[in-house]
Amino acid sequence: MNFQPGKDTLKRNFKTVGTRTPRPDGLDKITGRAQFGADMTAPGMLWGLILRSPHAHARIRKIDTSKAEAVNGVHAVVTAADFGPCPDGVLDVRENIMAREKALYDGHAVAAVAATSRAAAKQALKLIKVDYEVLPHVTDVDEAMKPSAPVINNKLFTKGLDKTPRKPSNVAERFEFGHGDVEAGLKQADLVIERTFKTEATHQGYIEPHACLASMGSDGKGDIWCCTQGHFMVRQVCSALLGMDASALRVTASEIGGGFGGKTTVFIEPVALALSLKSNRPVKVVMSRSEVLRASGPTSSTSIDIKIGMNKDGTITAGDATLRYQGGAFPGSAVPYGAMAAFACYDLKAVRAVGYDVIANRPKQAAYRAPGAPMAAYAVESVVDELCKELDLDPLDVRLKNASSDGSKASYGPNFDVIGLRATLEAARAHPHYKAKLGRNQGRGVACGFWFNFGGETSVSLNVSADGTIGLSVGTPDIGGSRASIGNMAAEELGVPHDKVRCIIADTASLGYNDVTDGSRVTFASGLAAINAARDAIGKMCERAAGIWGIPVEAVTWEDGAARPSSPNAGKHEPLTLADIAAQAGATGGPISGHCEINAEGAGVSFATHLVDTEVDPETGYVKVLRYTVFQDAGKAVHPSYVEGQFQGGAVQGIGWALNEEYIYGKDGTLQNAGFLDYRIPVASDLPMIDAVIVEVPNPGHPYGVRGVGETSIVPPLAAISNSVSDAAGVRMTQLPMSPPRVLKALGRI
Amino acid sequence: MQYHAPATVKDAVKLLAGSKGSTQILAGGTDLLVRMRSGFSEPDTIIDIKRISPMCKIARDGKGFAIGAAVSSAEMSENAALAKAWPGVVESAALIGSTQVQGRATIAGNLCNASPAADSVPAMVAAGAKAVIRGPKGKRKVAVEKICKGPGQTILKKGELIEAIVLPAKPARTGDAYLRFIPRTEMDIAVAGAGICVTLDAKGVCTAARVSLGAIAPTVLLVSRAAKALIGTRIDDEALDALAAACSAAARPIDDKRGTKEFRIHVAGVLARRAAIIARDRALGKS
Amino acid sequence: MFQIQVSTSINGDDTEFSCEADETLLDVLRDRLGMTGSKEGCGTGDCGACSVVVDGRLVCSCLMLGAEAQGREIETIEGMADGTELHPLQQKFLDHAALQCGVCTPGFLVAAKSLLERNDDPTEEEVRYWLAGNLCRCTGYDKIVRAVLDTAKDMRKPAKTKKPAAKKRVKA
Amino acid sequence: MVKVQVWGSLKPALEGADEIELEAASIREVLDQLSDTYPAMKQAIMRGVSVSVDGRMYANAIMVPLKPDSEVFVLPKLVGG
Repeated sequence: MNFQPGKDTLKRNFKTVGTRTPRPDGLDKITGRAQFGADMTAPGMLWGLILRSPHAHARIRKIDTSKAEAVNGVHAVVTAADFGPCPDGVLDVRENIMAREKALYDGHAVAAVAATSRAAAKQALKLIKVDYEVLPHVTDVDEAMKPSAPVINNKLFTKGLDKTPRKPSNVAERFEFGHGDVEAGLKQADLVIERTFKTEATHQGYIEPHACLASMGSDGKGDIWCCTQGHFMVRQVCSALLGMDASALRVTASEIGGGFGGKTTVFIEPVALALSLKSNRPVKVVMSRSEVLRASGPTSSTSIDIKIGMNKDGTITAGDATLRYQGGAFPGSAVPYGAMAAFACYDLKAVRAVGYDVIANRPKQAAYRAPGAPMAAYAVESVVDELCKELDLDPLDVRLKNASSDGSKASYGPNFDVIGLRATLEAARAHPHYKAKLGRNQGRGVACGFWFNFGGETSVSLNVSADGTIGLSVGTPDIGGSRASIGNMAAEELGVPHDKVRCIIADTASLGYNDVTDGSRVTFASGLAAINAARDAIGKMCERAAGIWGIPVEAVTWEDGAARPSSPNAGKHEPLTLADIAAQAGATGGPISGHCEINAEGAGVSFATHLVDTEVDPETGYVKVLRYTVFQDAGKAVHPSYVEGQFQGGAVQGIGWALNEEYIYGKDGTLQNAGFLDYRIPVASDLPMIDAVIVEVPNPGHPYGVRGVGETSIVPPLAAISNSVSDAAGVRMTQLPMSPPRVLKALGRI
Repeated sequence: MQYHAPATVKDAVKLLAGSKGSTQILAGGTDLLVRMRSGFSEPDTIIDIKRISPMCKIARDGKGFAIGAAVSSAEMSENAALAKAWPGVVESAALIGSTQVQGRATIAGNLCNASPAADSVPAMVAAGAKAVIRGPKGKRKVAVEKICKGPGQTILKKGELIEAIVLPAKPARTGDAYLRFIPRTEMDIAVAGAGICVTLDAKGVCTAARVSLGAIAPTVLLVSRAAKALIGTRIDDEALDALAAACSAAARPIDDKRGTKEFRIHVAGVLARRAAIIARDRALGKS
Repeated sequence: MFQIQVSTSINGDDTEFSCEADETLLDVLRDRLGMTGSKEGCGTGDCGACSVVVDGRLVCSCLMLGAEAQGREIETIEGMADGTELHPLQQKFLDHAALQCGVCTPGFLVAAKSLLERNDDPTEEEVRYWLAGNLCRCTGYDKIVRAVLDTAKDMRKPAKTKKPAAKKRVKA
Repeated sequence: MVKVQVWGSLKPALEGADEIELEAASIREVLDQLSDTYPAMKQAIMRGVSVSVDGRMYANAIMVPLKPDSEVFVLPKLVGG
């Protein structure tokens, strides 16, 4: 019964899908009843606190915890010594959650305590004596790549080169993508522009700090309650780190106060579990905002060279990019995705993108909404914009001329399926925003963006209750309203009103494995699985109806929420509604439920075009965002309000990245702005309304045509705003954030 | 830690003078609680002055105003007479933090916190405000610009607290204004700030001026050279250029996470110029 | 350490608690009284997720000591709905999809209610500036601002049945 | 024959070939043959790869059936936010 991409036809007429229904978790969230990570308590609970390195790079000679252990109320102290051998796949996680031989960045955890009160835990932290040997550090990506840079990991030899080097360095790996003869392509061009760009690291900035409550019994069974984008991932990683059976650990995902990729890994959960194991008491650990910024995962900071050739008619002849991403103290920056996404919007004969994954004394980067892509798009779209300006060409026309389209070869290799880039460009060109007049010191910017979108491992269970209502259990934490959209897809398929379906996030013991909520996959993959589960249940209900009527199941169809004879030949039978069948479920064969366990495939890539107007104050360098319009392909907007919400939220995160957000490190390698005061995310008064235009080019890989929408929206804004500011200021901006001092400097005023 | 909430200024002074270890006055608490949380400040005693009723009031002081040390910036904004007389001071207080912070934050606390970037301080200095200090030896009035010695340091002696900020009666044809620069529209600490107060004669010529700059030196500065650029002029473009130049020349800022030295120097002049126009127009009754 | 005994009123209920001198009102609400609707996003007054109203004044409960609550009247998100009847703002937040993750939502609702009690006809700019101390990372604020403006419009409709300004009973 | 390409930095692992052709009925068969024939590919595949088949991406699926003329592209393992 599962949907077969390419074989089954796509549904285009909907009753519930496409409507703006109230969300199932709404009431709890507007009344304060919703329980987030830090809101859970347990009897006998202890408070856990983590001691963090004040140094960017230091050898840990010795940790003396004896005085901390002696504090009244302290029940456990753990260090790296409490985390034993573990599988290779989680080695870096183990090093990151608790420093072993070296502290690798300011904020790196070195010890943790659990005590009966926060005050006692705080007192104990102060009494832990760590003997550090401070080492030279490096935080800038270009500096880290220099041969003279301090080597952070002497076992790191650059991969991806023709020959593995003999000397260790901070360059973990080289990646290359592309096709065609780039040099020849550049030679053909009427104009070639080459520029270097830099972007600073930004943080996902979710408002809810990481929080968890772990409880481990002496029988080896444990429970974790935490805010995460993937509780199955938490189970896997924590059980591996503590040498437990995976099924002995049950993880329940709390309501999650934002993630944006930052909660796709673990930081405090294994520590809380280790503290609980040692103290034999439940332990709650909640990060402070400063800990979130210093020690969870921000993005990479980057340094990027772009060279693009264009003919006078706007044809791009070749594109070449070298991307250097610093991903913190461990390998694994998002540079391959940046390199793959850099030119994805263009159908090019010759293209090359080379990426370097670089380590530095900063927190290990984590995914942030389309990881790696915004910075690459920023650099490429800036040069395309400059070429358009130099050749006096319209930036939307040029993009339409070169746009990737159905079947064209993507810059990262494969050929595209059905895609919606052109549709977004055409929508932008037809929109009144594009023709609106600009005033003095004002400018307009255009940019496009792309993200892959994922499917992945997904498990859904749909239970038909005796009263004809539906319990729908999914395993992908809801970070933006996905319970509403998934529930609505199940309701659509079953033909019942949306409010008869209650969608919940089940714990790891109650449902099969699910990949994390990432890659814009949830509405696509959990939605697909929910549709399949509904079809599974429908099949069973049709069997029951066939039994009741005494006809073959092939002669029964499901329509409008009821089983019906498929043709007059099947006999005259009154339709049996879902509620009718559910009421008789016990007597006709037992409970009815539908399941789907899949590795969801067929996620459709997503493109967007953003238009933005800004005004630059030439005396202060202050940039005001005047007007912003997002055009993005959603395939099919299941819940338009939350699709718009994703567009708007991504655009505004991009505005923050472009204008004011940055990790500022001092000369000593410590983070200078570890708080919301100086890590400046946009506030309400900084912004205009964000117009969201939903474009729908159905994804052939989903029964309703759904594409993921969460991530693409953050890809174009960096470039769109930079192009707009460059237009307003009359000077090309090449560094993010475009903070007022940088703008003023670019204007030559200081 | 001990918490006291005395009912009279006398009791507060007594507690303050008699306390052992470190003691902090709690007015709005919007700085103190942040410092306590980060571990920067670990007081042994906290004296909450919000139960002292005279300190929670804005009183007319002759033709001027006495703003109790526990009066929040929101209460200042809601006082029509004060807002009419000293709009620059009231607006500067209304720039401190968020609506939530303004519901608690006080200008006396802003002053005692002794940050060079305190928003209300340049405005108070420009307006010629004085701090009423109470201590074991009685009362003294000190000009606001003399209170801070350096970042985090004031001239207050053991046992002393600020009871109120006194704003003088506003002379005729006088206007004040305060502008600051922040990278966002709200919620930031000033990268640079300028408070200006000017008095004009009947012909619109400036007869008196006070110019104060924030966040460009270890303490808020009163820049007499910048004031001189305005006095005797109609605060025209030429005078404004001279004012901006004098302000930039007086600035001796540092590079930090909030802005560069060169940026602060430049923007101090820009802000002074813009604030002077508002102050002039207010003095002329234009706004 | 001696704990301080505090008598206060929370959402109209007389409430007594004891706390340490350095405990914030937010810690007391969440950890001692089990009222976890107010959230800690920063602990430094920069995000507004802990917004409550004290004697009619909107404040961050992370920037106020629990001890300071003595004799005050405190309103939190838990008291915003009247039984099962939602405050109009709560309903509009649902209608406009003005929340995604929802962790900032209690703070926004408390802050927006405080605005509408002072100004029943705010401009978009006034809404944005009043709410500048409430950070939201999911929505880009668009739908939140629309929900507040739409609530104000609806609340003005019934023949000026304007709510009285919040009660002020400062007991100093 | 199924056409197989790999991302740029893995090209040396194919020992100079821009594109190779294989008889394979599933992604698993492609990956197995690549691992067996090219030692450098084996390492990359062990670390995790994503595979595109006729323009559709598969992050962690090996049982996907291939058509005789399918185009397969091997890419680094993808993560999202």
